[in-house]
Amino acid sequence: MKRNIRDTFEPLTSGVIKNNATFRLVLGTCPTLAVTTAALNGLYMGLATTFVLVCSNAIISLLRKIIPRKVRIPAYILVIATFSTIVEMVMRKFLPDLYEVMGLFIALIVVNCILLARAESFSSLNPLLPSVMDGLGIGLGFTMSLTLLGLVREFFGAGSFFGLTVGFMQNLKMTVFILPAGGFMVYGLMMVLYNLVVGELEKKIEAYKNRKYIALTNPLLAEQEEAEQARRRGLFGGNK
Amino acid sequence: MLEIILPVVILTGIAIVFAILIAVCSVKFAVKTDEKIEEIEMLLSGANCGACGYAGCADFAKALVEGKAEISSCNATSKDNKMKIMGIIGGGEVGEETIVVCACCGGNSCQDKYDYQGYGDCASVELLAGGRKACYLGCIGMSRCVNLCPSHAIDIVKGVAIINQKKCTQCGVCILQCPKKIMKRIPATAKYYIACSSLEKGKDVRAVCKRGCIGCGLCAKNCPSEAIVIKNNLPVIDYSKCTNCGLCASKCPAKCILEVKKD
Amino acid sequence: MPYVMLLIINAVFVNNFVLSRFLGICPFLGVSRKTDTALGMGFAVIFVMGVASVITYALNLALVAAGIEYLRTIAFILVIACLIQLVEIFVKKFSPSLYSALGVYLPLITTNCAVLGVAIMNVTELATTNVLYSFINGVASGVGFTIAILILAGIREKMEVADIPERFKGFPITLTAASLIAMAFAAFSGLTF
Amino acid sequence: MRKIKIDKESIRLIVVLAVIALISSLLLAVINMFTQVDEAQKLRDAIGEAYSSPLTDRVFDLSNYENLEKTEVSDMFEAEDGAIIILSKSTNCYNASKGVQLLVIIKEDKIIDIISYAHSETPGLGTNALTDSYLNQYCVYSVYDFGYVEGRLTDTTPVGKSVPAYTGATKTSNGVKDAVTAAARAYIKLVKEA
Repeated sequence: MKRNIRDTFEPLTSGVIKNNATFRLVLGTCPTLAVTTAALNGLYMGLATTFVLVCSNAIISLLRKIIPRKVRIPAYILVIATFSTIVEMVMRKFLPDLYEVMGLFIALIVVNCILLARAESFSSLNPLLPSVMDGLGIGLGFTMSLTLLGLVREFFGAGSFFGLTVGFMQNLKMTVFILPAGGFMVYGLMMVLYNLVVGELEKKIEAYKNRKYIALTNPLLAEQEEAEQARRRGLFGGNK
Repeated sequence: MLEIILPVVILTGIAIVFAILIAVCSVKFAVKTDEKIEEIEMLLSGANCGACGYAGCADFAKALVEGKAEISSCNATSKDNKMKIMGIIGGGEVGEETIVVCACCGGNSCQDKYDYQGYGDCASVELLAGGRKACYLGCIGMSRCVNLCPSHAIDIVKGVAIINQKKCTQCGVCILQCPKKIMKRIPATAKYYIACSSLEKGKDVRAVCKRGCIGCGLCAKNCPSEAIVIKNNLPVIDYSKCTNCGLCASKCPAKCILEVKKD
Repeated sequence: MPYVMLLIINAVFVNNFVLSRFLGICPFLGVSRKTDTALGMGFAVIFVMGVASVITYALNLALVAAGIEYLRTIAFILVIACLIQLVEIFVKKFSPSLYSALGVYLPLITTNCAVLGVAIMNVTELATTNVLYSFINGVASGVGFTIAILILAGIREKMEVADIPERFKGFPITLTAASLIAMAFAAFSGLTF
Repeated sequence: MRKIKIDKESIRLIVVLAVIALISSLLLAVINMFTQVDEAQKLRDAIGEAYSSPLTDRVFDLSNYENLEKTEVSDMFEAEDGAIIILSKSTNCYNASKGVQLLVIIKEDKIIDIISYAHSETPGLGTNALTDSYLNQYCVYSVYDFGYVEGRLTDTTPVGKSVPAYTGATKTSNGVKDAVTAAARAYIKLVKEA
């Protein structure tokens, strides 16, 4: 079926909010908990993962017709591992100071479940451009949620904000947030918050879309709706 | 040169050894899955809605191949896919395409018998003297169908359920779950439907609900192709004769013959 | 013999793979809905970790001899992926019920950081000259993983009937439970060897 | 074993996996060739940065030097003004893949500077014990303040002189202490007694 423009870009937008890797699909939780001891680490990890994810999604979607079903996992893993090793080597040689900071994370990317999950569920079934878009969307969503988690854990755990120590937090800081136990807890609570905010938002949008559609099908209801709107506008002094 | 050949030999060697192992094992321990099942599963809609009475499309596909199920019991799959499936299992009839509509447009314009303050949705209200609505067959509007619809196609507007045909996959979960049984199937080609299912006389209906059908029979008289027949105070459209002219909807004083829009 | 005991205690309690090293969380959260699937998953992971430890130990000797250290990650993960594929074929053949229960999570073991983590840890930190030690360490880590996942599965089954606030249902409550278990396991971090 | 029928499917399966492995290993080998980081040069640059005076070409024979448990002294240089610069690595820390590697600069038996050269500790947790402010606490000690029983590293540093571990990063602090003790012992063994 012909993919119109909206379809190709849809994975990009849905990847960030609708099926955000960390909070909605609950994938890539190993690095999420291990790395988000500081917001900057979360950011670096997210960006590194996004890059490798986009490249591996692209290659896997190109090879999708060639790789037989039975050996698909080892093949995908080979592609992913090759990419992350290449990124590590190139960075070690040409960007030594960045490598000093991010070296540890690049090695962690290979074991990140997101890459294989997206390869298996999306890019092995779709053509090149949507897969790249999906990689980008999921990657950016992952970066956003990782930085968010890092921010919270760093603020409460180490009393600093993106590395700069925050004065009043110094005697309040609880290192439990940096430890694994705190990691799980913050991840759980943030997920509740996320579902609360995004869930309500989506319900409103869904209801609004249905409402707009229904006004078309049922003239009488549409009139009642307009009367309702006018009454409410009259009640609140009506904006311009 | 050696640093290039050595890693290549080692890694490719590992890959070949394991690939042979996997190939041998997958042949020796092949589980005899009938590939017809996979083929059919691909063709089915994959909505896994369960309206066909099976746990999901996979179970339904297995039942189809074993001849225990009929393809017509699945409404979510498109017509041409059904034809292909019939080609594979050779047999069974397709059953005509249908869409689902809510046969009530009362909602807030229908009075309540009592004010329900408790938990739950329509099913729990239904236990209390047949629901809070004065009209016995009126939509209670506590959004049981909204919560259970797998594709979020239903919305409660003004106290009555409205189905968004663009999103609806006709899986039939709402038909099963609605305690009042007022969700009904009409042929996909139909454009008009009677949005009321009350069998009371006009006087009683109007006393309780401003939008209900009073059984005046105007629609039956004005229908050019005599497709509408009044049975115990409620018009029934015979869709084989109906030409979708829309005259009945315009003539209806209570405006409860609504048009189906699929844009 | 005492070194082996210390090794086991260290792998199961002190540096438990899931609760203190943060490896293998995806299947830990995903498969722990029921204790029997969790047990099935645990045994699959123990088997894979044990076999992977031995094979990667031998592989590492070859890599070090050839002097190509950089290939270590990719070679290890290739071996583990193929092992998982074999496990998947066996499980599909011999216990379809377990296969349908594990379903999507079986391939996820491949990217399971725990399995690769054990393989790399055996080679770097343990650096033993004896393949038996790395095998024991692999199996002990698998047991540690299974214990953690069983505890969580037990709690999650209780939580099915508990009255949980609407927003907490599903993963959030599981994560909070995991956080409490991690706190309990943090008590072991004192006894190092 | 009954004859496995070699069907096209399994052949294709083997060929595809082998080809992908071939290409990726070829790619990695070639890229590795071009991105070979010259370790020695990197070390010299780090020393150049850390310590002003140029290095003499005196070579220390570390081959038969017997390292303490879980530590390794990999390089030793001598600067023109007599300072000795030692690169010592300790794997008694949280993540031993790269361990804790410190550049310890000793002049006239006193430790004057310690720089963290490489580590693989958890960022934000372990790295607190590798900051310059923490490492400088060691700079008040002389080489003889670090006790060790022959061949076995023990915490016998005289009371009052030991540096407290950084809370929340105890394992990394132990790594730092072992690395410094190893450097001190190497200094005594190879410079004083040689």
